[in-house]
Amino acid sequence: MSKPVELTIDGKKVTAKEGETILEAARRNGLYIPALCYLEGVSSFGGCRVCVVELKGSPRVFASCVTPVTGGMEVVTDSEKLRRYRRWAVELLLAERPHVCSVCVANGSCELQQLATELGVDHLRVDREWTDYEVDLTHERFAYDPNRCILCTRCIRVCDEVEGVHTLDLMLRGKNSKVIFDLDENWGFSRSCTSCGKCSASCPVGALYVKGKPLSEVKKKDLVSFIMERRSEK
Amino acid sequence: MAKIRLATVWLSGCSGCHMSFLDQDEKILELAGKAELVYSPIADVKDFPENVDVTLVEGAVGNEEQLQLLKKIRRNSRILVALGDCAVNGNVTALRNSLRNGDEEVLKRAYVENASLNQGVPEQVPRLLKRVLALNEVVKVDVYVPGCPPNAELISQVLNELLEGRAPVLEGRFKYG
Amino acid sequence: MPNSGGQQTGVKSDRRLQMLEAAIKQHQYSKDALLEILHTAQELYGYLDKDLLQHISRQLRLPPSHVYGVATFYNLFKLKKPGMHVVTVCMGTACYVKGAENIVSTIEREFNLKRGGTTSDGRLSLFVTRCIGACAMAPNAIVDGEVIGKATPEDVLRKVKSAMGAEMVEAR
Amino acid sequence: MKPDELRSLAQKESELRKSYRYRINVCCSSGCMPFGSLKVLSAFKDAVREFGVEEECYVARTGCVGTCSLAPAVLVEPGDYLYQNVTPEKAREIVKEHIVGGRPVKSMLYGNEAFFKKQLRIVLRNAGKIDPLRIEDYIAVGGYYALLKALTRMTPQGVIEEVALSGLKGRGGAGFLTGLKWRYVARAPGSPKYVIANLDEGDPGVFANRTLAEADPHAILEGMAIAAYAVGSQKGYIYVRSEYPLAVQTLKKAIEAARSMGVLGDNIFETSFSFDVELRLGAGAFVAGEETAILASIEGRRAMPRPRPPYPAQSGLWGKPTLINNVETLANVPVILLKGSEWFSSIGSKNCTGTKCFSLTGKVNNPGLIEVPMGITLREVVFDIGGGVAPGRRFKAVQVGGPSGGFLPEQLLDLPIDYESLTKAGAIMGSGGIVVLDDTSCMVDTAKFFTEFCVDESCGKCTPCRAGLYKLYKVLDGFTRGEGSVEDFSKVEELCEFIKEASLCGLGQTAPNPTLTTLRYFRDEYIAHLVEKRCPAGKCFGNSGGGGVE
Repeated sequence: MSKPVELTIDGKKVTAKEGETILEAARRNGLYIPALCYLEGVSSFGGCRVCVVELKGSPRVFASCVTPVTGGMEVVTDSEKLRRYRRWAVELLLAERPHVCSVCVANGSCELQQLATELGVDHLRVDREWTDYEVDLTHERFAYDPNRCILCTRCIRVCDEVEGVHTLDLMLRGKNSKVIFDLDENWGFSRSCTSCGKCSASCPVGALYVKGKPLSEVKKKDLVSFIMERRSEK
Repeated sequence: MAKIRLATVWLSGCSGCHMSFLDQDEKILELAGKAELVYSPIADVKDFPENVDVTLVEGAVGNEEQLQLLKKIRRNSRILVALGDCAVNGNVTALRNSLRNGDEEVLKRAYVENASLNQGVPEQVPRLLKRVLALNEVVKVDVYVPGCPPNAELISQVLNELLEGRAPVLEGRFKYG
Repeated sequence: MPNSGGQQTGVKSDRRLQMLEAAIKQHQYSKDALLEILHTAQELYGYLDKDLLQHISRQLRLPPSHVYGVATFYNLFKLKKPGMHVVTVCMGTACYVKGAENIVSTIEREFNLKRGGTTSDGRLSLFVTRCIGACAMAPNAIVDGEVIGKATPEDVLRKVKSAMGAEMVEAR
Repeated sequence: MKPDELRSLAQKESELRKSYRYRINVCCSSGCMPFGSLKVLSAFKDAVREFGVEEECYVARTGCVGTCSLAPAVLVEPGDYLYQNVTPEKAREIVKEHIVGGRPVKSMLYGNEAFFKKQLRIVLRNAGKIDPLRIEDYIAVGGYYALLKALTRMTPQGVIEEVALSGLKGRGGAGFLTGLKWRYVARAPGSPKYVIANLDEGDPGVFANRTLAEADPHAILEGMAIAAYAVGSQKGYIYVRSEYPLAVQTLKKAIEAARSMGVLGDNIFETSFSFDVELRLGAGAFVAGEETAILASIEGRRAMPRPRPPYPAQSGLWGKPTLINNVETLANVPVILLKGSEWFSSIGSKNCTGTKCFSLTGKVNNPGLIEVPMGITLREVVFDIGGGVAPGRRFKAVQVGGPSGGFLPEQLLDLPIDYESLTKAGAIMGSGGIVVLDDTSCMVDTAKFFTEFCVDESCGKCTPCRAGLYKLYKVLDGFTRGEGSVEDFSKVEELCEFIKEASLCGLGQTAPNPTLTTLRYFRDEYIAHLVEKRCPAGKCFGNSGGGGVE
């Protein structure tokens, strides 16, 4: 058994498991840190930078979803600086592709939209990109709109680590990165996809969705952690 | 106390934000007591007046005429409020930005492809901008009220704050998009 | 399933394929060797088309999306067939500072193509690269493998035209 | 190979070397090669035969001397006579006049004495003076003696101590203490352990590592072997840019030669230490030079950095403890072991010992590869060694540290070159690129150029670097057309801060430097673009000035 680690989060003493991340420790102790690319049940990615926290004694900020706890650590989860950084992260994601909430399936149940509200992102300070990726409607049940993708890679991790197939991955790099099926095939023609739907259940925005269903019914953020829990008990 | 000079403007948008504005119900009467509506699509005023205290702008900037009007609004207004998502970030109006030659394409779709009579773009239709712009891509915006449309309650709260001379804080109270 | 063997891919069984197989075998079908195998495949075939990538994915037992992701991540791998002649302009710092942009735009204008692209007749590709390391001779351009140092747009244009001209003479 | 064999081979080779009165070193590195150095090499060989001086004059194919703008360059020993722009015809004349007649051909000699005087060559000790393809040449000048010393007379612990005492810092950019890094890897539980030599020099305008590999590959291999002995590793990888075909070939041959000589392989020098090295080729991704991205790339994946901890020292290649050092760092090691840490730490400045290689390029009269003691001022580098800018032009700025290095103005030229001073001024040591700009260069446009580079090279994993840098680029691009206002400066600075502080890896964390330093030191140029709608350097607003082509 690993030994417990004592640390403080926002002045509150908490006990964490060795090897646990700051975000996990905070959540288990009922403390809230906003996060986006993090998904319980699969590996952490550390990409979106929404979950940044400060550590006493360091000038930098750290993504709490990938920073392991250490004994005596003093974590600050809320400050003017952190709010400023989180706002930038959300703003940049909103500006990166044409996120038009009013015509999006995820409107009302979108994690990015919720974060924008929560962080007070009421407008964008940078110009928006109007990408024109083709919407992939070739799968009989699912749809994929890359214009709404925020590259959080939840779907990729879920497909690889939970379903065990790795149909999805990223192609190209940088701002041109795109989530693909197999060799950038249309979804309906993917030979490896099992049509399990876990990717759309985990998508925080409206990029992957079930055709003809409101996202509020499709989104099952806890599905993955539930599956993993069941598996570990077997 | 002198009444606040209030203006509302309708650029490229669906007028839903104005509907929501009117939806304030009885609060609109309160507002009428405190503010004088000096320019609005629901009032018959031709030119945008000078010395306006608060201007609510609905819609994005879609053509040259609106571009010039918005600049004038900015010059003549003390506080400029972007009302609703089209004004804040382009929203549906700006969807054509994703199309190649979106400006020509939407006119073609409206006046040629979908027209059963008199196919062709009428001359009096103003030339569209290549790219639809949110207000803050053109001028400085003082207050943003997101939402499609923003709900009446929010509009009313924002106006109240402004009439009281305070800067409204919207964090956590609006719905982005 | 993409990884189940036996399926035909569009890769023709020829000497190049044999050499690719030998390289894969030499790396003991190791998944870690993906980059080396892609290098070998590109050397043999000139570029990596989907059939080839599908084949490699099967042989190394890697998900196709992973192979595609790697092949598109690195600039060196070409997924499209390059033109018969290739002009590469170095856009490293030293070359940029000394006016490499002018060389690129001259070629673009003259042959009506964009950087990274190939003319519609497939005769010329224009690439820009980030530093070939001959900074002291900046700006540099490479025409069909030959480096031109302290290049002017006119130098490069002349070289490209003569390379293309030579091939036209041969074709007759 | 037995220890005695190394000694006798070294003796034999150095005697052979001495038996020649002259040695003509023809630079055949990739700086000179495209300009006909192989033809010059064979012209020298022909001429030596023609004049019958084969017995007294040796013609060697060597690596880079550093004066790359003089390509092809030829160095005649003794006396270090450096000939520039040598052609086959000139080669014959040099043999006739200099070798046969004993009169150096003054008209062809390189005139700038300061270029060499202010330099101190430790890493490049053999560059341009030995044949990189002959391991015997390396052994003749004392090569593999340090490895012999380490294996037979020092404990791994002792090696680490010696390197730590020397104060050597990682030359790849971050400047972490090499000895400390080695200690971490040595102490890390787990085996096997790996050593990676980082030769993924992706910075545009930087070619120091390439030159080293082409000129003296065995210095890298020996450094790796010593490092491996110190940390307890048996397997090393050299991760090299595939855009460096000559370096790749040279290293390949060097590894083969080292294996057949027995300085790589099993039971080196009859000890229990075994070590072998494999080459791994990059494929065009700047970010792959980042420590954790290099691991991903060697494992055949997309070169996307991952957060640290765990550090590669704890969990590196395939989860095993891994030492990653830049090749320049490694090439210092054999000298430190032979001459001692005290000698090494006496060079350079107090907190920053030794030397640093720089690729000096841009609008400077004598571009090339230089190696200078730490603590030298930028002014000495730019004006003494580099010879300043072209006549009639005015020096404007110098960029230190590659694409994400900051730009420093004239008034900061007396800054000593060390990790701390550079970082404080907004520049970085980085990969050792020094780019000189004169008054024909626009600072706004240059900042845009480097930001664009980083946009292209961003792996796309984290938001600040992927989305933030692109927005920064767009804003700068607008600035070069006069779009925007001075009120945007604070927004740009705030965005830069976010990218710097919140990015996952060093690429994003340093990418805003060009923008921030130009905004800090050259704000008037930004204002000229936005307020006066003009470019002081005459480059922007559709002028196809191209930054003043010579």
